[in-house]
Amino acid sequence: MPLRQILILNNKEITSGYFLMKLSSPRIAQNTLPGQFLHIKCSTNNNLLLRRPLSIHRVINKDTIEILYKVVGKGTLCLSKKKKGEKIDCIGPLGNGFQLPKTDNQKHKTEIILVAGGIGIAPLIFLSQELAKSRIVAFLGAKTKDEILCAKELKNMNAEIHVSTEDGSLGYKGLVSNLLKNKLLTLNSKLSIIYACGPKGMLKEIALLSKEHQIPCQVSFEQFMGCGIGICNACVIRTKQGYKRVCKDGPVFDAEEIDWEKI
Amino acid sequence: MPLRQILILNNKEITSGYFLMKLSSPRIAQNTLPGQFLHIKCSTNNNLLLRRPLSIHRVINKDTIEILYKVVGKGTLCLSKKKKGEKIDCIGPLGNGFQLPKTDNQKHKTEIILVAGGIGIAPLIFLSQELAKSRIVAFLGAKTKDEILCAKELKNMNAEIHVSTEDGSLGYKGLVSNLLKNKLLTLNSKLSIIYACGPKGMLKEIALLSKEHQIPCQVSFEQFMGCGIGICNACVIRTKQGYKRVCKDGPVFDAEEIDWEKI
Amino acid sequence: MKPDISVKLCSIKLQNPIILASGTCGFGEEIAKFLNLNKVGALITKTITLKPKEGNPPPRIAEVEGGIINSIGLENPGIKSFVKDKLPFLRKLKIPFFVSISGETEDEFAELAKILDKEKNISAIELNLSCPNLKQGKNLFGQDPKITYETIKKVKEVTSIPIIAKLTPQVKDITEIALACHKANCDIISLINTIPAMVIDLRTGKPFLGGISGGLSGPAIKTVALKMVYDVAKVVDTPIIGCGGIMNGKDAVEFILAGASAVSVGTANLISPDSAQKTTEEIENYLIQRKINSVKKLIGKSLD
Amino acid sequence: MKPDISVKLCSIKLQNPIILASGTCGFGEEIAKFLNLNKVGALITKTITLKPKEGNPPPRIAEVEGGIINSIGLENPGIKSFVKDKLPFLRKLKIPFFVSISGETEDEFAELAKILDKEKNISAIELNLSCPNLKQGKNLFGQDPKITYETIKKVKEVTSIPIIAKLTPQVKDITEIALACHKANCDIISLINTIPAMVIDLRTGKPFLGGISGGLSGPAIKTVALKMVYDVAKVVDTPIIGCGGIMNGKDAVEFILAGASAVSVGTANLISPDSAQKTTEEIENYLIQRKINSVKKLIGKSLD
Ligand SMILES: Cc1cc2nc3c(=O)[nH]c(=O)nc-3n(C[C@H](O)[C@H](O)[C@H](O)COP(=O)(O)OP(=O)(O)OC[C@H]3O[C@@H](n4cnc5c(N)ncnc54)[C@H](O)[C@@H]3O)c2cc1C
Ligand SMILES: Cc1cc2nc3c(=O)[nH]c(=O)nc-3n(C[C@H](O)[C@H](O)[C@H](O)COP(=O)(O)OP(=O)(O)OC[C@H]3O[C@@H](n4cnc5c(N)ncnc54)[C@H](O)[C@@H]3O)c2cc1C
Ligand SMILES: Cc1cc2nc3c(=O)[nH]c(=O)nc-3n(C[C@H](O)[C@H](O)[C@H](O)COP(=O)(O)O)c2cc1C
Ligand SMILES: Cc1cc2nc3c(=O)[nH]c(=O)nc-3n(C[C@H](O)[C@H](O)[C@H](O)COP(=O)(O)O)c2cc1C
Ligand code: FES
Ligand code: FES
Repeated sequence: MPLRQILILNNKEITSGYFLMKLSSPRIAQNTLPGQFLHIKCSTNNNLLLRRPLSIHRVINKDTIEILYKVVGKGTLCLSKKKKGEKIDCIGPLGNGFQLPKTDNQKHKTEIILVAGGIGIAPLIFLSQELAKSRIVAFLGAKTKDEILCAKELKNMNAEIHVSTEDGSLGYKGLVSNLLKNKLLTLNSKLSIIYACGPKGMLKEIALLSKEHQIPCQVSFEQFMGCGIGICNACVIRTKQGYKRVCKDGPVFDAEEIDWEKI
Repeated sequence: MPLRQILILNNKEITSGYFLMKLSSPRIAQNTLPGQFLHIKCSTNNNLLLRRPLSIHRVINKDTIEILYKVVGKGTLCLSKKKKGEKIDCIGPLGNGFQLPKTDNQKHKTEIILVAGGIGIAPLIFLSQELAKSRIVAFLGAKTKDEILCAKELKNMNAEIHVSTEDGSLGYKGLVSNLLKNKLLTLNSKLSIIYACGPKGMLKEIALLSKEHQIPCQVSFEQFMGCGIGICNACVIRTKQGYKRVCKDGPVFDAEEIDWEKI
Repeated sequence: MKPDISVKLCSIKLQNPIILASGTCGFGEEIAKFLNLNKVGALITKTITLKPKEGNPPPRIAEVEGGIINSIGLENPGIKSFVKDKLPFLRKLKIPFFVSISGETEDEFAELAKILDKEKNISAIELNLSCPNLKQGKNLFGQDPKITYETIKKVKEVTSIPIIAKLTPQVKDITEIALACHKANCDIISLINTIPAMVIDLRTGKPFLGGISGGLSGPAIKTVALKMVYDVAKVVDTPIIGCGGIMNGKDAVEFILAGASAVSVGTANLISPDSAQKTTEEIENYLIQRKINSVKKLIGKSLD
Repeated sequence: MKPDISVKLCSIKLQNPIILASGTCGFGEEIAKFLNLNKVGALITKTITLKPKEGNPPPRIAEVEGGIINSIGLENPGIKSFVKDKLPFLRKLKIPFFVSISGETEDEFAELAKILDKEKNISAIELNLSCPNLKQGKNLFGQDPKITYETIKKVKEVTSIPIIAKLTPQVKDITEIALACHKANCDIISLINTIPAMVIDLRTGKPFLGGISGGLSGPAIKTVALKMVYDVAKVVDTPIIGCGGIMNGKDAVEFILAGASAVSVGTANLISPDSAQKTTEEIENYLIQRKINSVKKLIGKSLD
């Protein structure tokens, strides 16, 4: 898999601090799975040596993909300043991605429960695209209503949407895991599957709920990375079989695999 | 003396690799002497920590000065990319500057011999401005004719001009010190004074000639600097009284002071 | 005309001076998807210990001015699994590969070397001497000339595979250690490993890394490493692998001028897994520009 | 409400934790034109020796990734001229100033201290232990715990002025040296000095600096210095002056959290002679933002 200088087609701020970047890359667009990520060199400055992992947010067509990112530090700040027409050095797609129901029939029968904490929504849109055949119930949590992203896109895909905000400015007031907890009592499908992405604390709560309700659950982790391709062992998290690499063995893991006690 | 963020009024390439930058600073324009320099922070990048010394090239009016510089490395490259309207962090004017004939009468009587090697011309234009009352004979040397700078300005000040190029593309073919040597045999004024600026090898030759002809000679040195204000002792050159600081005790020295053997 | 960029490390011939440094290319398999391994000079495996090691708690990497700090903690599957699962891939490569090992005692180093001695195709064994000697409290093997000497001696007794001593910069005087290597007939000296360093997370007020401190690598350490290579090259004629902050061909040439016969690149691999290839091309271009027909002519030239 | 940013170093009260590091503020006179010295915590003079020293041949400074390398070579006018020409200016300051000294033998350190003991207003004497001990070949004073101990002892015998030991990072184990300082009743420990480093000029293929090698300072060494401060703070309760790559308030706070009671800034002064002032303001702002009423509360907090 070669490294590529990838053309930026667009890079716009969609809400304060959140950017949507459109990239032109047939290679990536045609060879990526939901849950995979790009490892991006945000700057050539030596105080920003390492790449930054960002999920494939959407595959727009066979040439074009999108990433959705929040500016949290130097790397994402540099990225936010890139202009249309510039190129960026990306490795990827990397990582294992979510495991999807295999057959159309299974997809049809399965109820997909998406849980996104903040920017955790990023990979779940691509996932929803691939699961268009399924019934999707999406739980979107954020600090405040401005940070509830992609509700429109999900609605267009006929998803049922539940929103929570910590400040109560939209939907349920509180954590998205609590919202899910309440709803799980009423939802009642034998063929559910949970896909979750967000902060570690949230994932842990979701994992507990999934265990309690015996719903299979896949979680996508964030971890500060070195190489992104499995050579340096910088990005590990604790699983029941010891440390595993988020970049290569993940970023998506079965919730059951994770040693939640030690995280 | 406070540090100042100084406004760039203009920054243009006058010939390949040589830039003229106009700066707005009444404080500097009204308080500087020929031979003094500014110590300029060319970038905030940590691979370019140190400032770069650049001579005051011209005082245009009581608010405006110019620097003239050649792009030779990272610092001058960064500088060359600055745009009109940006500000740069400059300390200065620094250093001692050339010693001028004291009275108008002396100025009138003195024949000024300027010797510039390449970009060494930079401080000599400001010097010529101040010596407008004197007869000026300028010797300009460079590798090739495109690098002979400021001949027009000197002509406008009624200077007599002699040019040498190493490749013979203009004027005398060879080193400017050789050109001077030839001319000194014919020049014959009791009240001459030589002001020279250029590479060390050239200055040494000029110093020898001045001694031979018993003409007072002041030379302006380049040395890679740390602080530029006399605190670190990074910028020393060998004088007959031991090391002296180019930034504080110089950059202009009496040719006699220098220990030419050890340079 | 293309210049000759091949070099020799004792009896080992490398097609070019660029080696992938230990811990920054795994055991070759993953990086092979991004880099044609058969085009690099050599590869050094991640350090192997007798028993599997799980390493330090995350976060294991921090990005700092001009470098990174890692506290991987020698995570590795242990020698048994290495021989079974990792060696077969390495054996198929057309380039020399060196196996890095680390023990808790001198005897453990020898034990590891003995196991590797039975395996085919290993071009050299690199002793990672930047690890604590459990018999000597918190001292590292490579911090004491005597222990360095004895460790190498013991290893050389049990194997005829060439031995590389990889030195730690955290010493009083690197030349003392290099002389001990020389005296022990060490075949190659590799330097430097990372410099101990740490980061405090201002949001929490606590050390950022799970392992509290780690090792600094990358551009920030280049000039420190260069000085050590230069100093060592002055006192011993053992071939040197220079390492520390080499990000491009110019950096590599600096180390070669300082006395290194080859160089290893670490951090650069993490940033761009194909950086070895670019670095090699840049060395070639440097030679072409200067009309130098062989890189060997540059080795140690700054010392003349 | 403004937070309290004053700190104490043994008996010495500083109005703020920012000290100008030795060799980067001369003897105060030149920098005073750019910085109100009465607003800094303290000033440490350039290192003084018994005889005048002319220093190394130029070039004496190189700019590298994240730092600079200097090989000034302790150029200084000697103690006699210092007392006569430089002390009078320093005495007029309203802030504490520390005089840095360096000898070629332990006795020379004591001799220098004895001379300074007779002078008024010197708040502390800093022993620059990063210089070669001529009786011990090329070893530096600060590389050996015994010599460090004895040097401090001898100095303390001849003066009652508080003593600062300034340590070199070029050691096996900095805590060993710090413990020796502690045992010798050293009043304050200052660390780190520059890290030995070099640059090769690719145009000539030779070392760039006139002194061949020099000392690396600036951002590149910050995380290395921080680790040493943290390690030392764990083993001794002697007040620490943290130093190395401090360019702004955040850097300073990291050192304070790691255990430093005050910090000294070096390279930053060369770049902008008024940087101490900005750094002080940034510390103040940090405290205000976090609603911490005294900088003293941060000292060593990362060790808890
Ligand atoms: C597989 C994967 C997919 C991801 N997908 C997305 C996505 O689609 N969209 C998105 O917005 N984000 C995504 N992220 C998160 C994203 O990678 C980070 O937000 C990004 O790397 C932050 O980089 P930065 O330079 O902006 O911030 P940094 O400045 O690197 O700060 C980020 C964090 O790094 C830590 N850190 C690193 N070094 C230090 C140090 N020296 N001292 C203290 N703290 C340090 C801190 O915790 C800090 O908060 C993903 C992460 C992973 C692992
Ligand atoms: C008083 C004074 C006045 C001056 N006035 C002018 C003027 O008016 N106009 C003008 O054009 N120039 C002037 N100069 C020269 C100017 O300061 C330099 O050309 C400039 O600083 C170069 O900076 P740079 O970053 O572009 O080049 P750099 O990249 O710094 O390279 C410049 C030189 O620095 C040396 N160097 C520094 N660090 C290293 C290293 N790590 N390894 C190898 N080599 C290194 C090399 O010799 C190199 O060639 C003046 C100099 C002085 C002292
Ligand atoms: C993530 C990482 C892991 C490393 N692991 C090892 C190791 O297992 N054994 C070893 O001898 N050196 C190890 N090193 C040190 C490198 O081999 C190299 O000596 C050091 O990083 C300096 O080179 P660089 O600046 O090019 O990275 C590691 C370095 C990094 C960055
Ligand atoms: C130009 C220069 C000269 C120095 N001279 C001395 C000195 O005379 N005595 C001393 O103890 N330290 C000296 N140092 C070291 C500094 O005091 C300081 O310990 C070191 O630079 C690390 O701090 P920094 O990264 O903030 O510069 C010097 C440093 C520089 C850059
Ligand atoms: S980041 Fe290197 S192994 Fe995952
Ligand atoms: S550059 Fe610091 S004294 Fe001249």
